[in-house]
Amino acid sequence: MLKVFKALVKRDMTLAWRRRTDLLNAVLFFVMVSSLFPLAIGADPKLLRLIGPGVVWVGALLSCQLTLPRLFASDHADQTLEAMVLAPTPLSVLVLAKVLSHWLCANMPLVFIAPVLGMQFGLGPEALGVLALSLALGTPSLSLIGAIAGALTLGLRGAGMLVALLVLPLYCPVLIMGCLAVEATVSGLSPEPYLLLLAAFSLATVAIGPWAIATAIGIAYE
Amino acid sequence: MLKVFKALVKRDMTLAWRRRTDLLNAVLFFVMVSSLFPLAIGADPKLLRLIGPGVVWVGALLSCQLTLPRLFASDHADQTLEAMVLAPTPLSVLVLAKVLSHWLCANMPLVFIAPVLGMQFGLGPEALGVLALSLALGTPSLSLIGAIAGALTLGLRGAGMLVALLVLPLYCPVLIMGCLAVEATVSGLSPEPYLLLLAAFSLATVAIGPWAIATAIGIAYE
Amino acid sequence: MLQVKQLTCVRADRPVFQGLSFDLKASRLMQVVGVNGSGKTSLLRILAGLLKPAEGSVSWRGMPIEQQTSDYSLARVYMGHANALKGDLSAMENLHWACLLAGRDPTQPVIAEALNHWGLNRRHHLPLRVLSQGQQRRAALARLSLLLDAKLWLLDEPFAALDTEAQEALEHLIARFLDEGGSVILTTHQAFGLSPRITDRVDLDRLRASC
Amino acid sequence: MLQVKQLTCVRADRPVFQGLSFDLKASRLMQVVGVNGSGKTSLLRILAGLLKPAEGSVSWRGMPIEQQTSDYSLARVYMGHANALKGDLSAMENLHWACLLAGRDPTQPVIAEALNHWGLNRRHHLPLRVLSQGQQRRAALARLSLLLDAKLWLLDEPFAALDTEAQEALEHLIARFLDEGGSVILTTHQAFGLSPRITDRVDLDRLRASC
Amino acid sequence: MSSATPNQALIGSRWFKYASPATFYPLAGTLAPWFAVLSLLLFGLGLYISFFVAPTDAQQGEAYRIIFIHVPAAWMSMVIYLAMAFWAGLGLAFHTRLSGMMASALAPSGALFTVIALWTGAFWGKPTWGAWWVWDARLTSELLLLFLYLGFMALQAAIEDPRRADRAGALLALVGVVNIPIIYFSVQWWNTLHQGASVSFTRAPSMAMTMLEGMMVMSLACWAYVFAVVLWRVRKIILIRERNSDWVRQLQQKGVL
Ligand code: HEM
Ligand SMILES: Nc1ncnc2c1ncn2[C@@H]1O[C@H](COP(=O)(O)OP(=O)(O)OP(=O)(O)O)[C@@H](O)[C@H]1O
Ligand SMILES: Nc1ncnc2c1ncn2[C@@H]1O[C@H](COP(=O)(O)OP(=O)(O)OP(=O)(O)O)[C@@H](O)[C@H]1O
Ligand SMILES: [Mg+2]
Ligand SMILES: [Mg+2]
Repeated sequence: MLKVFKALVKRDMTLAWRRRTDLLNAVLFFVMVSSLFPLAIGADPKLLRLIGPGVVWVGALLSCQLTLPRLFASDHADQTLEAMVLAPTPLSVLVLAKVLSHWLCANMPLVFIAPVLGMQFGLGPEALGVLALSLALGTPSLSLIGAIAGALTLGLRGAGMLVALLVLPLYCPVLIMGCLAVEATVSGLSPEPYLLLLAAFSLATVAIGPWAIATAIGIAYE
Repeated sequence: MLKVFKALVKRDMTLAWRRRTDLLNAVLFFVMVSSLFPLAIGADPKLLRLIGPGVVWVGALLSCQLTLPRLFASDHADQTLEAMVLAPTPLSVLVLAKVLSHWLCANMPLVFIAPVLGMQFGLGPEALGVLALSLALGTPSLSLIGAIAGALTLGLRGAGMLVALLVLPLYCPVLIMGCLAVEATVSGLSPEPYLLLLAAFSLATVAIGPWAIATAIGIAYE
Repeated sequence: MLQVKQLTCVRADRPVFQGLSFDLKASRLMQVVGVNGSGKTSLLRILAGLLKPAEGSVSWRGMPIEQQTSDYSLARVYMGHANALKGDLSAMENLHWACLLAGRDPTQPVIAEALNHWGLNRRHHLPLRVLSQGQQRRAALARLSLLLDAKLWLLDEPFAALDTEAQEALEHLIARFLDEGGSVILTTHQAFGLSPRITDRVDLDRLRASC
Repeated sequence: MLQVKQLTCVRADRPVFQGLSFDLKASRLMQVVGVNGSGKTSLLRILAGLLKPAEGSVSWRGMPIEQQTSDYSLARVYMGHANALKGDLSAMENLHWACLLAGRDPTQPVIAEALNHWGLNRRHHLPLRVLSQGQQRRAALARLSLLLDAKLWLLDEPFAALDTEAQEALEHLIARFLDEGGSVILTTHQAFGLSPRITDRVDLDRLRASC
Repeated sequence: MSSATPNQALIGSRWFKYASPATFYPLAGTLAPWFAVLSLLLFGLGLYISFFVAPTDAQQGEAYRIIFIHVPAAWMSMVIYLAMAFWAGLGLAFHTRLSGMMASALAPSGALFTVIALWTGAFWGKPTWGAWWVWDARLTSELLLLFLYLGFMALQAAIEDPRRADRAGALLALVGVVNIPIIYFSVQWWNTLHQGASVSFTRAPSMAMTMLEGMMVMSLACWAYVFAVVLWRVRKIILIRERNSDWVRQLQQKGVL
């Protein structure tokens, strides 16, 4: 079982590497959203510092959900997902492997890039650290929730937008906690409670997520 | 030729209608992105009024960006695009028809909804009008530029990144003009010069766009 | 009508076939044979104008196809292995649109008749994606019934996924097209009923580029 | 081994076939026949466990397949018309992964041998999307060479897109699998060389649900 | 992907008798008109109380009367989501067909009441706060609730196979219901940091007894309305889904339909 898990993580990462432009696009999208704002709003440094954490977090969130609809869609289209459904290994294990490799390829880069973007908005070093940390803690649950939506919309027309629609309200707590953590740091308070909440939320989704995703895929195939 | 043009507009609009949830979803995405920002940034009305035009414009731009890459991709995947390339009607005409119907279905609704979102950010009636007008004038060029990018990514596997980089700078003028127009109104100045510039930019892209798109598709097929 | 001279095909830097020449007259049926990967699909795509050959030329009525205006577009029909139909449109809508695009404008009853002929009687208005693989193929082929006024059909594995009844219908259609002066170039791995009418044959295995 | 009782299939509210029962023993070759749209693909998907029948049951060694744990997963191999391969992975990678997923773990040389057997000699490491349609199908079928220890193969139009050579290879493989005690259920519209070995036949046209 | 076959013992028990669409259909048919009449009566009474009996508010004048529709609608919007999730969970666990139909019948009503709560709130906000919309915690979570409803309906609309639509919707509703408290609290924390005193509910000092009565009657009216509409909608859904079944054919032959 562990063998198949590892093999699937490796396969998905190989595939991601072969199509690295897709990943780059997600990262680029993130950079783009965050850089468009100063353009759209004007360059008042105080204003930028105020909106900085929010903009970066929204960018990360949108970039996540941009890549998620395709998490299962391509496997569905070429029917390799069928092979997974029919496999002796439990589907929830396979699904966890897929989400993990997606997180590694698509979300981890955001964690590293976010501080650079935060700098554009004039955030201090401590706030930048908390920004990266909050993203690292929050994005796993974004991935898992997004994957649930992706599985529910398998094979449906217009799945991309539908996923966005299903997922955005569910993302709000993560977004709010993440922004609050950074803003607390900016205003000299401790971000700890928010970070803990983020971590707890991520753990909870890791516990429930794979089951929900496997159920959702099962629903698509029955 | 006009007959085929009309038929293609009709076909694409029929397809869009069959998938009307897609369109609704694009609109909802627009609404949600704009509602995420207050959540991320905080609810200070003064701050929100400042960033309102920018948020709505960025939302429109992202919503455009999400639907456009698929403009040709689905026709490419099921090889109906081949039939268009082989057709006696010039490809640029067919392409213009596709972009037109995309604009009618996906962007026009944004123009009508933008004022409602602007209200959430506390913009006044005049600013709301200018917001809608600037979107109406600006989105055609967003569509056409996006379609060029979509066409280029068809053939050039691995050049997606490059294309995104090429397209982004083209989007920026539209975004900046649009936001400046609204902000000018908010601060009591005339938005006219910006609106005229937007219109001019759109006209220019309408003139050049179809040819560029047809060429890009041609590249994908040779 | 169709004249091919010293055609060489290279795909992704690997040569596929070289030095192919032939001259196809009206009312001829040409079968392209060769093992998997010998370049049959590539050849048809070159003839259609969807792929550029590495060397050589393809001319239609004496003029190279890349210089043709809409003449060749109206005369040639290409059907690849994909059906080029939209899953969300009905068979009716798909056919109407495909014909418009090919420069024809058949009326509804004419299209309906073609569909009936292909055994899709009660399925004109269902979205195509709920049809079985063979039914979708039938819908794609029904286009040929409406394009009998063309001059050249390029058919890539047209018999795939068809049951015996549909296969016979296609054979009849091809025979009729030949009788009306059209030419057909097709590839297939299956035996089919028109063998006596095959007048030309290209064996790509013999032209395999040494690599 | 595989027991089917009173199976009824309904797709999108339209009945497809009803009242299908059979009992498949070891070493049997069953052909499912029927016109386009008669429900062959649907039947195979039901047997594989990818589609729920409207009524009736499918049991493997006496136990309904929806209650099976990994037993049935290891015993049954399903190949639909799509190849279930990734265009961006090489044939080698694709096969290795497919076998792992099916609960086997063949070594590289074993996989390479299977690929060679299917005539993909110098193409082990090319991304699959640059292969021709028939070569891709060969890569998909090479999986079967590695799954001879299974008990039941469900093959949906396995001969499509194959040239004569590959078709014969597949026939040999099926014969070998039958000899080793496996059972095969397949659908095809083409004539194929194993006709004398067909022991069971299901004709879906006779079970057409009145609608 | 095995899904347990419906538990025969449960289905057999009396409790589950009405889980069969065939038995529920006539029952719903008998009940719906009664609820419709009841809701009409209650609406009449409630509107009478709220417009003619309840006194004018000292601070807000007549505008406060929006409360009689606003608060019941806000309540309904939340209760209906819970009911929807309840049915959805039941359907997912026991494969009862009716549960899914109930959930899909409830969703539009829920969305409607959410929209009404938002709309009346916005209408009320203009005179009292001077703005159509502020990013208050309660308002924001109500907006997100609307998005959840819309997501549910969009998902169901996108899936053609009704069985899959039911089950996918059910899973989504359950995930949503787990999230609602989390959303609610996160929005509250978020808001307290920024907002504080600038926005607060300018509530009438003490709610007059008649106001409370009016609100209660209006709430009951909404309940009755929801029952009537949902039962009616379920009947339509049953007919569409079961149109190939024997009992629907028999009804058609008898000319009842
Ligand atoms: C779009 C704007 C608004 C929305 C979305 C909204 C939403 C809600 C919700 C969800 C509730 C139910 C809360 C609960 O029972 O826990 C509620 C109750 C209430 N709302 Fe609003 N509201 C809005 C505007 C207003 C305005 C402008 C006022 C008055 C100035 C107002 C006054 C009240 C009152 C008095 C209650 C009853 C509170 C209680 O009983 O606890 N609302 N509203
Ligand atoms: N996804 C689907 N949704 C709804 N109906 C479908 C779907 N797929 C197939 N059908 C219907 O089910 C019936 C049987 O289809 P199926 O694909 O099983 O036929 P088949 O025997 O495999 O045909 P073919 O020889 O063309 O492959 C057809 O009438 C088809 O219209
Ligand atoms: N998109 C592509 N990119 C690069 N090489 C390709 C591509 N498609 C096919 N090839 C290569 O070109 C050669 C010929 O392919 P083609 O599809 O023309 O063969 P074919 O004769 O149609 O085979 P089949 O009988 O399998 O359909 C093959 O060796 C294949 O590997
Ligand atoms: Mg080919
Ligand atoms: Mg089939």
